[in-house]
Amino acid sequence: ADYGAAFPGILLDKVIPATGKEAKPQAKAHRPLKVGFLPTAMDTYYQRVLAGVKEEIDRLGGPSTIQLLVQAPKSQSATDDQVRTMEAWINEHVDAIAVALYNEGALEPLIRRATEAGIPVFLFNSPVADDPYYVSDIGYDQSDGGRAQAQWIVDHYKDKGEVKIAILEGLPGPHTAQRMKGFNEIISKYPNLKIVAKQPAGWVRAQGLSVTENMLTAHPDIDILVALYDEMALGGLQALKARKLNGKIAIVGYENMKEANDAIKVGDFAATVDTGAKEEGRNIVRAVEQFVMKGEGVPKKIFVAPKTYDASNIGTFDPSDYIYVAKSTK
Amino acid sequence: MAKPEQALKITGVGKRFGATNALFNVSMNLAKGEVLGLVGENGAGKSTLMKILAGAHVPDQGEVEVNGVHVDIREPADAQRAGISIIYQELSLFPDLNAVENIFIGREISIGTSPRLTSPLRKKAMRDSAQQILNKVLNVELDLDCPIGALTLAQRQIVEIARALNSNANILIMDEPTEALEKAERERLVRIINDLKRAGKSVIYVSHKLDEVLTICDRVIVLRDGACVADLPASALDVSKVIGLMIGGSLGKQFPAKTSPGVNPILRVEGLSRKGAFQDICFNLHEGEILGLAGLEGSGKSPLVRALFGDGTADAGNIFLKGKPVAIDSISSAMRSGIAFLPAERKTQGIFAEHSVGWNLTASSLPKLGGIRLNQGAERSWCIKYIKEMGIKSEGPHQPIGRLSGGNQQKVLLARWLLTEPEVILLEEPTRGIDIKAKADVYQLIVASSRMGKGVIVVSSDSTELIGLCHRILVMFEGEAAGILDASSASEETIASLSIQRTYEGTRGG
Amino acid sequence: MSAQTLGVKSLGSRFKLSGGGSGILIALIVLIAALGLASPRFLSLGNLTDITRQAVFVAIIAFGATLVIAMRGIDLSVGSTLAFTGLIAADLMNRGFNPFASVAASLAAGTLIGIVNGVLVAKVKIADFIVTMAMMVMTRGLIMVYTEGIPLTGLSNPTFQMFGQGFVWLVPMPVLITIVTFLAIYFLLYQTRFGRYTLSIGSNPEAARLVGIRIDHIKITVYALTGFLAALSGVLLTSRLEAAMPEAGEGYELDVIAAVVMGGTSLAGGKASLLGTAAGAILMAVVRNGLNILNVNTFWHQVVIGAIILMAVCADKFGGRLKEA
Amino acid sequence: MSAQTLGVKSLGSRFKLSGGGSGILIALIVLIAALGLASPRFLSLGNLTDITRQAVFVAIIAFGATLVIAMRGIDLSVGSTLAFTGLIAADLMNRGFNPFASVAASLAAGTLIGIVNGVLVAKVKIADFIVTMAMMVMTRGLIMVYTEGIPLTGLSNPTFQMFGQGFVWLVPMPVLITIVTFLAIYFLLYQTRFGRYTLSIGSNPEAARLVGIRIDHIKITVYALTGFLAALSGVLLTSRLEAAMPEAGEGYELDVIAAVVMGGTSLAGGKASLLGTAAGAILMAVVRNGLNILNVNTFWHQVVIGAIILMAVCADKFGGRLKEA
Ligand SMILES: Nc1ncnc2c1ncn2[C@@H]1O[C@H](COP(=O)(O)OP(=O)(O)OP(=O)(O)O)[C@@H](O)[C@H]1O
Ligand SMILES: Nc1ncnc2c1ncn2[C@@H]1O[C@H](COP(=O)(O)OP(=O)(O)OP(=O)(O)O)[C@@H](O)[C@H]1O
Ligand SMILES: [Mg+2]
Ligand SMILES: [Mg+2]
Repeated sequence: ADYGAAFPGILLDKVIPATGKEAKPQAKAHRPLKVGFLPTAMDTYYQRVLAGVKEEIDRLGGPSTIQLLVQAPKSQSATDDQVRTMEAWINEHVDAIAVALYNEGALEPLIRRATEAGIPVFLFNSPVADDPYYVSDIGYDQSDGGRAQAQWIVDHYKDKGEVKIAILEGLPGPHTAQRMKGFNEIISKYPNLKIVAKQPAGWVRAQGLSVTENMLTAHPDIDILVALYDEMALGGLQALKARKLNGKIAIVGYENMKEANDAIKVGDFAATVDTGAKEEGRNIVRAVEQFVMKGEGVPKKIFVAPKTYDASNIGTFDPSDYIYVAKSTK
Repeated sequence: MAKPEQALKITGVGKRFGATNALFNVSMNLAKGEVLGLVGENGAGKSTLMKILAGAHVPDQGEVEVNGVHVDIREPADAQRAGISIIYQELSLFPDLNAVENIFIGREISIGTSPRLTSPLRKKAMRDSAQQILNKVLNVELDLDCPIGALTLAQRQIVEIARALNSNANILIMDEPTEALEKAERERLVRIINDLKRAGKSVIYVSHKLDEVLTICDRVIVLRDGACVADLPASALDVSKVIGLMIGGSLGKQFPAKTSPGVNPILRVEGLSRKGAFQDICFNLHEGEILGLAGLEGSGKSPLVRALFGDGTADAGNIFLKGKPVAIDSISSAMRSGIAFLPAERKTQGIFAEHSVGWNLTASSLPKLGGIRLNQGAERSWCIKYIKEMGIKSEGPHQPIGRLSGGNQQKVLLARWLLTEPEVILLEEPTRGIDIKAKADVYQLIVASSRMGKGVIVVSSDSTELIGLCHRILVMFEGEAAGILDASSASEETIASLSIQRTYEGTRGG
Repeated sequence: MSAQTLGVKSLGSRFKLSGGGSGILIALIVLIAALGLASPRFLSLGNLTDITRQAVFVAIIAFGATLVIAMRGIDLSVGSTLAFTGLIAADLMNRGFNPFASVAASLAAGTLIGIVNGVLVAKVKIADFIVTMAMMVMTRGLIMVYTEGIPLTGLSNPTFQMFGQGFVWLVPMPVLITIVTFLAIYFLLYQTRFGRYTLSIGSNPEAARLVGIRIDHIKITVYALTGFLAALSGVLLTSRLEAAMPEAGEGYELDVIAAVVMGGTSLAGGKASLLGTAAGAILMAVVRNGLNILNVNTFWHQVVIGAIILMAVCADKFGGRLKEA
Repeated sequence: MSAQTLGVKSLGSRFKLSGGGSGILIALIVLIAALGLASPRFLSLGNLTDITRQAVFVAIIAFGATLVIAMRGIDLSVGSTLAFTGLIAADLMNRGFNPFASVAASLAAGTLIGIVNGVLVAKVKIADFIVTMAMMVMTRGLIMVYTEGIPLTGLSNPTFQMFGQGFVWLVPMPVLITIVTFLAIYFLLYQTRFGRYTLSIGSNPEAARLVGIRIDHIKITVYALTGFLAALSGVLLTSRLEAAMPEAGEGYELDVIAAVVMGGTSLAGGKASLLGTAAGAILMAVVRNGLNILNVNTFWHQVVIGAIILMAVCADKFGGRLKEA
């Protein structure tokens, strides 16, 4: 089947075969369909995904077509909050569940239980999806994100002699692991690109600031500051500003948050990687449409390619991609 | 003549705490069926010696033999095994547990032969024998289900005694067991001790009530500064002799001469009542007068004084200070009107143990130390002044008050309130647990302040104290003023009969 | 007659249990009734089963924490212990050990962590708050060292899955295990010396020493027991999720304490209400379940949860007073 | 002579300050020396400035927490209060209010949260642990309700940035503010009635009541003060980051308590060592700084932090004993 039509920009080389344990497609007649949306937390990123979801639902006719249930745990890692929500939704016989897994193998029994109850489960933004029950894994390959960061560095520094790189990691876990995996794959090919420091900053800005300060003390001569998330990069930027190093040390962020985007425009950031949050949201609804409304199959992975933005192409980015634009105003 | 069998033998026991040499080469023995009195000033070492026998302190040197065999007492369990049981001066009870649980703590009866931590308890058996001890032996009625934190101090003291009796130990140590007890209860304890004696058990009896000691005990040992200075049969002693041995000198007469009070009332109480506590209390307290407040536990004397201090207010009646009506609805309002209150339970209601004497002294008069910044220089000089005037034994203003003897702690607390320059001073059991010399000092201080025209109310369960110290004595019974006696004509008997009269009638009627 | 007074007595001695616990029970019933009215689905057998299954992980630990708190102690390390021990079980399973051996090892590890807590508190005499907080941080750290943040998955062994997912007739296995645990602790707490001594230490530590209670011994045992229960909870959670998550049990320490205190056990020690604790744990699960079922705006959840905790405690004070009066 | 003994006296009355505090000071010096040897850069003025700037956020709050703990209380709500008040400042700034007005409003809000804590503890008589824990959860919830998880950014007003980023000569503004705060609290605690009353309540609540101290009044004030300081910390952090983060201050409650207790203030109340608290807060920052500078493997960070907390407390016990002997 040509999935390209239904899912623009899908990377077909990422698609893997179905296991046969997934829920079967079915064209449900009743409206509205109840669809559960369960991220690992509610933050800037997931708000952007949600914006995509809402816009796509509008396209299909709005709440009268799909009633969206949104529940988010109190913190990134509160997997048992997700367990509760899943169970509640299963008891409620919702028509589909879209859930973001914080971690590998999380919720597998719940996904199985939903599937057995005839509720198709779609994953999104899940670093490692390895259980056999989910219908489709929507988002992008986290290691592609890391590759994109590395590739940008390579393109701009590969023949600049020795280049010192400091990295702000997130909390230990699959997101950090996957992104670093992709990053290292590429960087390791270039001996002149040296990672001199690699420290965790807990995904948050305050730690991005202090950890960067501390790394700069140890390595005043770094050329590039890589952060696995723009929040940490923005903290790092504060540290650089205080030292009047902004623009001198290249910051390579991740996620293309609004502030990062602006920072590129003024030259504080060198680059950031957009992982297509809003498109991810759209794809969730498209997959639901295909699978639950039209009753057609969907690819086991619906991944798009992360896009790197820097001064050269930042102008091409459409700011409306950050927000939910109600249909009427479109 | 057959030498009586040894129950306990102590040889050359010594103990120091940092600088203080609490005990020094103390030796003594105790025969089966003997009651031994142990007396001495505050800080003489009595409790320390007893705590050593109970395993609460480990001696630095010395031997202990029980029934002729050497025993090594390193922790309380060892003492229990050796058949030694103790009533601690500072009660060692569990406020959240009820009487039965307290009486059996550490000695629970459980199913199965060997007592394991996990073997099921036989609660009914324990409850029954607790009931037995309390009702038959001590003949008191207690609510066995209520956490004993809710009981009165006297009731708790009884529970502590019951626990010791329940241990069936052969050697029973009683460290100031009667400080909190009423006359009747004290007499009952005396009977119990005699029964124990007859049953061939040995008792060591520590008290500051010397007459009591002389009547109860066969033999008396006197400690001074941690050393044993006398070991004599009671028959060979009288109170003044004992005092002489205790303080190594003679004590002037215990109660200072009374001066006649002024005529105009400083405090007038009219029809003061609180439901379930006290009803329709009326009295005048004149300038320079010391008014005693007698009555059994629960007769309402304590709620009454506390009401005068704004700790729990009255629902009816009026209070006049120097003729002017005052509304006392909180402790701070009482203090503002010039009323001071010294609570009975020094440890739990009086001292800030880890803080210095100076700190404790000024606790209720900090505003005197300056508007914003506390003038700690002034604090210190006041403290030095009082330490001198009151003869407080301490290393100085900086010593943590917890390290002072009870007697000296008491003096500091008294000073705390004198420093507020009150009009009226309310004292609850002002000499509980302090030695005869410290008592005399405290009496001096009380009379001194009355001489300065202050009105003093003394609540005490010790009638001798009331008669010796006060001008008049208000006796309470079941929340009502049973009568006001003139101290000069009052006697222990008249006070006693007033405080229990209606029970006589009640029994006659019933 | 005496049998009757005995009845009265045991009520009395468990005053805090019934008294302190009563308020929370009332609150719980009211809440359940309200949710039942708000959504018919709430009272469905399926949902109630889920709620109990969700409550057990906090409940089991809270039983241990009840003893700790009754002893005037506190244990912040339970969440990390849960994750750590779950990990051990999973790891051994994946190395092909037999499920029971793996579980036993995991329980042993939990007990060991508890013993370390206990020794540092009772022997080295460091404040329990600090000891268990440091232990919480260190244990979580060790988990990261070992897993690098990646969960252990693929626990497909049906025997092992039984623990967390099995049923005995209509009763989920974890619930059954929790009930058994409850009864065991209940017995320990109210029917044995061990329980008495635990309460005594909480009520008056100095006196406990003077009457010859071996305080260190009891304290270490109580922390060990709590570590054991945290491990039990860890095993159930791992078996339930068929994976050992490095981040499992984060924030449990507070949920657990909330459950215990809501249940009427005072942080001042000396009293314990195990029944109240159970009610407290269930209440937490009920609230969260209700929020989902009623699809309450996700941003309001924390606000509601906090408010309900406060209300429950007030209700308990009130309930307590009712009894006392 | 008398001046000298006076010195002795004040030393005595502040025994815990010096005694309890001494251990941590030793630990801190040892640690700094060690890191200085491990990395020459560690002792650079720049780095020491960074460390202090990183320490202030916890330190300021810990000063308040020292009073709370000396009063035998506890406050878990400080982290959420920090985030909430930072948010208020940011929001008002973005609405175009003048920086000082915005900051004032934010400080007022923090104080208010503290007052609510205090009233619930002192008047309604709910356990402080539960009150402040519920407050922590609710406040964090309100933040989510308001921000929907998205930070408030773009605080470009230079006056506002001064608070967190400015310098006075070589001294960073936030550090200056922290020093002033320290001196103020130090004065309050050791030189005024308020401080005496606070310690008295922690030392013996019943005795405190019977010397006419208005306990409710003091308690509420102490919690209010702590709320105020949490807000101050929130303002500094927001100004430093030029953004108010919804998740700001998560886990601060434990860092703060660790700093206070490491500093030698006992959770049993009655004594306080403000100097020790400051040392404790700095120690935490030094450790994290050291981990980064030495580029210690991510996975080991927490293990090290936990271990150091334990060691610091032991050092303090030891240091304390040294003094007493
Ligand atoms: N816990 C302690 N720490 C240090 N020294 C102590 C301690 N308890 C007692 N002492 C020392 O032991 C000496 C005797 O104290 P002890 O309590 O035995 O006096 P006492 O005879 O019981 O006084 P009282 O008649 O008031 O009970 C005191 O002078 C004191 O120096
Ligand atoms: N913790 C302690 N450290 C040092 N000395 C102490 C300590 N406790 C008591 N003392 C000393 O013990 C002596 C008496 O102590 P104790 O506790 O027996 O007071 P006390 O006279 O028995 O008061 P009371 O009879 O009212 O209990 C005092 O002189 C005091 O210096
Ligand atoms: Mg004594
Ligand atoms: Mg004594």
